[in-house]
Amino acid sequence: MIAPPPSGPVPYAEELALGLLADMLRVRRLEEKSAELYGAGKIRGFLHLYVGEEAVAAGAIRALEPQDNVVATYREHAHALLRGMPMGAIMAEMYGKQEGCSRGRGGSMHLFDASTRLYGGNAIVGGGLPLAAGLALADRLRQRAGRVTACFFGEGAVAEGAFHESMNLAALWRLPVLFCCENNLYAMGTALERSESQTDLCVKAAAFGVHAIKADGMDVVAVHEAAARGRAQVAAGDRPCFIEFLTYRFRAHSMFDPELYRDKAEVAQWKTRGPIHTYSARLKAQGMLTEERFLEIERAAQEEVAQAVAFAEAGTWEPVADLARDLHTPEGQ
Amino acid sequence: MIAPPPSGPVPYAEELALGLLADMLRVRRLEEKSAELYGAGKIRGFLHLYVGEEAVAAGAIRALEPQDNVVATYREHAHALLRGMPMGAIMAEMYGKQEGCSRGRGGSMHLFDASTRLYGGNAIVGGGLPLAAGLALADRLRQRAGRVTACFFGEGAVAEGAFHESMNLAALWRLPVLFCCENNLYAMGTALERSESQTDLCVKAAAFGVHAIKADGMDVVAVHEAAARGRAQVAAGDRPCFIEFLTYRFRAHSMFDPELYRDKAEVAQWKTRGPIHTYSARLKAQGMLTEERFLEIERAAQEEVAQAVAFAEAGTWEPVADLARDLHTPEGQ
Amino acid sequence: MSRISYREALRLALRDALAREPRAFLIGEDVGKYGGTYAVSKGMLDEFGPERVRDTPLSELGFTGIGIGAAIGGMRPIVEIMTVNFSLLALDQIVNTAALYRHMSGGQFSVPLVIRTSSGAGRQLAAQHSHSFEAWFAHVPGIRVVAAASIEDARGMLWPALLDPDPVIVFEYPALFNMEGECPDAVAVDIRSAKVRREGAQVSLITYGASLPKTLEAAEQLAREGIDAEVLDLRVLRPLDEAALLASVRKTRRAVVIDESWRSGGLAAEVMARIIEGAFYDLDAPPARVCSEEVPVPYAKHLEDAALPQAGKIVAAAERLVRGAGA
Amino acid sequence: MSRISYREALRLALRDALAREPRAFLIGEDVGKYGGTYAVSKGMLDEFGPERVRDTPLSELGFTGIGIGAAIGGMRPIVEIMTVNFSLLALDQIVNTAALYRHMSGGQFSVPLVIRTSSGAGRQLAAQHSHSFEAWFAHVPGIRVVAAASIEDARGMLWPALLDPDPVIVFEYPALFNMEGECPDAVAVDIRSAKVRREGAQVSLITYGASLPKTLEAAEQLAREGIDAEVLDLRVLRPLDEAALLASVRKTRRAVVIDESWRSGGLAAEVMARIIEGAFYDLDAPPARVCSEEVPVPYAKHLEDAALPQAGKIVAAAERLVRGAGA
Ligand SMILES: Cc1ncc(C[n+]2csc(CCOP(=O)(O)OP(=O)(O)O)c2C)c(N)n1
Ligand SMILES: Cc1ncc(C[n+]2csc(CCOP(=O)(O)OP(=O)(O)O)c2C)c(N)n1
Ligand SMILES: [Mg+2]
Ligand SMILES: [Mg+2]
Repeated sequence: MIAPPPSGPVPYAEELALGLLADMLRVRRLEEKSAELYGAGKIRGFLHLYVGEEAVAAGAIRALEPQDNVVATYREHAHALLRGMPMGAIMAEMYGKQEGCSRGRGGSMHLFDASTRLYGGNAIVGGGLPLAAGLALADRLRQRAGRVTACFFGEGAVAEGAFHESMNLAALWRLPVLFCCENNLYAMGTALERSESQTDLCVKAAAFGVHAIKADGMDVVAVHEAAARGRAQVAAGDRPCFIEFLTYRFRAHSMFDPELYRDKAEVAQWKTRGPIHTYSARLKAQGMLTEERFLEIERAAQEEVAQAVAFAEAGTWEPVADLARDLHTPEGQ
Repeated sequence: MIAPPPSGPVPYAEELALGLLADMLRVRRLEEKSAELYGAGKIRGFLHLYVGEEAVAAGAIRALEPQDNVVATYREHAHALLRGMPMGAIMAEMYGKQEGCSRGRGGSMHLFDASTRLYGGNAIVGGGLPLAAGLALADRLRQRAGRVTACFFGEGAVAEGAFHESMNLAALWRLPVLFCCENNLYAMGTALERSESQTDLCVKAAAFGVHAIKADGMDVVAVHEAAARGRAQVAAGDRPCFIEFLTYRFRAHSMFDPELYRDKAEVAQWKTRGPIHTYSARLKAQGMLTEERFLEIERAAQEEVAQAVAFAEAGTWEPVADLARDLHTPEGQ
Repeated sequence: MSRISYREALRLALRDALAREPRAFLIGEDVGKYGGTYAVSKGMLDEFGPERVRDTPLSELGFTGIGIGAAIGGMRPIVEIMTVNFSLLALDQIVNTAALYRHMSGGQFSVPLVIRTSSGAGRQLAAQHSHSFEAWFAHVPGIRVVAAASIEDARGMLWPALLDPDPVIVFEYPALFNMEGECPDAVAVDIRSAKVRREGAQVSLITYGASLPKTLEAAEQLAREGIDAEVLDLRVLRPLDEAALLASVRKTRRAVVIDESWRSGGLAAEVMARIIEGAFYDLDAPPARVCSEEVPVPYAKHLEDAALPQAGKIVAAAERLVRGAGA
Repeated sequence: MSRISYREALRLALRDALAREPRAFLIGEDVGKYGGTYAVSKGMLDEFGPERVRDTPLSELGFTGIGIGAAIGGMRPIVEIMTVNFSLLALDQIVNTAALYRHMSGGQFSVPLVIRTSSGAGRQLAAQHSHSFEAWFAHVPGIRVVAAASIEDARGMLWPALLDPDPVIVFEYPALFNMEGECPDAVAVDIRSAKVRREGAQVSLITYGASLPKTLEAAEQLAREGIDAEVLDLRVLRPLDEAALLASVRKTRRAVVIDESWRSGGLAAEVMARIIEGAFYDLDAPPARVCSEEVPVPYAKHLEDAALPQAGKIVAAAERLVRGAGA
């Protein structure tokens, strides 16, 4: 039994309202192109797509400030893009070109960007949680008030000891971390109820004395509201906050996943709650979006993707002689 | 503000009532002698005493059945003794003699006894938790209904990822584990409120969907009642149970601890709740114990200790040639 | 004898183990409903049920420890740690409980545990997913470590590992999963000994795991150049089959050790030390190592290729030894 | 120059670091109120306050990861992992985040982190508390590993470690804590190089950490027997100071490597391999290893002594090499 599709008027002015739509569309088109390029052998390794979950990154990242830190997982193209990384740098990274954000060393799972304070991309489930708490501790110690570290992770990570230790430490030391749990109900093929004795993750988080918020992760408005509220609480300096975004991935876990663990019907049902079409329907219903405008946004996204691919194609390979470069920090840096 | 000393009539028949007293006294005398022998250089390495906490092991272990498994920590002399291991085998182990339960390889922190189903002694904080869940899983899979695995651990272990993972797995798979948290308020020098954002450990446990019981760990009756209730619930086959025994250690963490982290006054206050004198006072008040009988029990404990020391003194050293013995299981075993 | 893939060989071995040993069960992330990350356990949930093919949450420390406890409790668990990269999270339980338990308890308890895990790079999975930590496990007394580099071993190592009363860690290699070859029908692999995969007289190429095919390829290439190389597959990484190792080196008087782990402190270092201790006076030249470069394994294909041992480098090292560029 | 203990030297180094570098803070279990497990940080909570001397719950993975994050965030954390035994719980963060981060991000971020931990056996703490895992850390590219075997190093290694922009792991040795000796007032230890602790001509005794005093003792004994041994303290375990290593061996033409870790795959194996690769033709005899026996370290004193390297065994190994019992 899934909830009905998100509905009702979007309570934002046009810029934000359409900005959120554009964000989701840009992510969707990027992901679709990535899948295509994976098929073509241009992208290799592991590739985890965010299709279906766009509302989470779109709504949450718009609630952050430029000075905030972002920590993400291996399913982080959206976070990188919406945080402001050029799509070309993402695409080039997935191509393994040195124009990629991580010089082609990281690929899809390791997007990093110092300039937008994106601290990766992490292929170890739960691995980013202590890192986020540490960034927050540095901010606390250096008295950088008003900076929040947003840490995105899947609901699968909640079972890891790293979650428990990080939540406790962040709560105990009142660190400015916004824990953003992307609960898409599955960790690879493992459904939430087969991984947690307590499936209400807010109950788990609340047991650390942390404020816990549940939000419909298919509704970009609900996400944005929850994230803004959560961020404000954290920035107020009191303690960390945990948000569970209920979402769903429409595609396989990665490009290798035969999806034996869930019904096509279940996926179809969740697609009725798809974050992009339900949101644009709402915007249209309230007269904030015309079909023409929609197509314009769509075309812009496609154009951006095409340029990103062109950028990646034109990119160059890091010389093999540079293999050990950046293993250590050069003197004087 | 600590609670007043345990009081009121002891609701047990004489055998159990005095048995509990004898158990606590035996532990106390063993611990005191161990401290003395440590000073004399007969016992070496790390030595963690249970003085002050006797009611927990005494009350809880009497609630177990012979078929149950016990997993403990490095502060486990009491558990070994009360589970039925001869005191001589414990003492010889601490002497490093081959007559010790672990042939002198383990010392104070690694008491093992297959015959009483004592699965150690573990010097890694939290290390016994997954082990206990695994023993319980084996029982479940081999359909050994009615066997419970009691796992003792300090409140310090609650912060470890191992606690979180083990609790979740045990609850998720409904394993017959009785989690016995010995909350003596300190993990070495770290007070509970400096290690947990949520200091009510029952709230933490309950968040796993596990039944959680809080008991006065200085009151052997309260401990025994809680443990019996917890064990019965677990044995009923439904799910694990968590009990928090509120207790206090009267001595230093180990023989190296200068105890800079707590006041003498605090210790003195807790001593007013000492499990042995408050309990014997109650027994005397209700006419179940005479001073004469008390001295008899006391003498028996002292005699047992003296014999254990004699046994250890008379023990022999494992030949150096046997160093690699038991590294692997011999063929056909 | 039939032609199967390495993956299929692993699958057959696992199915067999579960069918023959009622106390055996498979436990790990996505071994059941997902069908196994590498499809090795596909179909087994249906065949054996959820008690014997047990999906776990993401809790490497926890479920590995549970496997250890279940082994002590009388079961024969097969713990699958999806990849060796994640085994770091479980290392405390493996070292401090599984490996020490029997000795430290004075022989009271055995831990009949099998851990299967997959290792190695070569699929552009980048730094965090391309580790080779065989050497770390092989350092720890109390456990046996084996590495399946062939279809025969993929098929035949699990059963003897399961019969072992003490912990055994079986390394499997995704880089080899699609390799096909002949597999004998009845396989009884001896998990106590190394195996000569190609006889030769002039240089011993010593390796294990995913580097075996590359090493065999190098041997072919060397043969075309008139150099007769022997290829020794270590197979047992702990305890090393020192006799086989020394026998080969004494015969050829030259050795190249090929190891996908980082050079410093990788398994190759131990092999070098054993050769030196046991066959110093038999050597015509110092043994050489071909290992991974000492950098995190990069994603980009050309960089990853450059970071790992390759047939070309093995050939070059062997040539240097045989043709003798001196010291 | 003043006479102090190794413990006091560590204490002075730590106090100094916190006083001189405002971004530095100490974080770990019981570093504050308890006064440090080994009293190294005693009094520092009062002096520097709870933000700079931060007690943590028992959460090795968590607080090590937090140290890493804080380093990336601009601080200079000194993470104390009470003993190397517990570092296994934190290994994932150390390897998969700290060590890889800079390379994997294409050089965007550095991790100026110091981890201090204590290592080794010899105090009858039994199997779980007597580990030596220096070799494991020394295997990982992206980190520097140093071992303080002398009072001078205990006093002088922390500051340069703190200045290093990349992760440094400092090993300290409880077995040496009560050792006393002269300590120069101004100590600037070079954490890039090994150090000859005793000059000698006939055999190189190569070691690190808690085995150094035993090795020096062995050298004395050998001197009395007329054997002139050189003692090389490796000090930097990653990257190894290969030049110093080879220089010593080329001079003496014989080497014994002494290492408290288990023999197979311990640091000594790597040292053996380097010697063989770099100085094969300079050797008069095969280098030898004196390591711990390959068993969990037992509690009983006589068994523990038997399990560890001792001066007697070092002397015997050196004698065999010099007097030559052949291969
Ligand atoms: C520590 C660790 N264990 C296992 C894996 C393999 N793995 C990669 S993604 C994944 C599922 C994670 O699920 P979740 O956290 O819910 O994130 P999602 O993929 O659904 O976004 C698993 C098991 C890993 N990368 N790291
Ligand atoms: C994983 C690990 N970290 C640190 C230690 C060092 N240590 C030993 S006992 C202890 C305190 C444990 O406190 P608690 O769990 O409350 O048990 P208690 O000693 O109070 O009985 C610590 C930090 C350890 N043994 N294992
Ligand atoms: Mg998920
Ligand atoms: Mg405690």
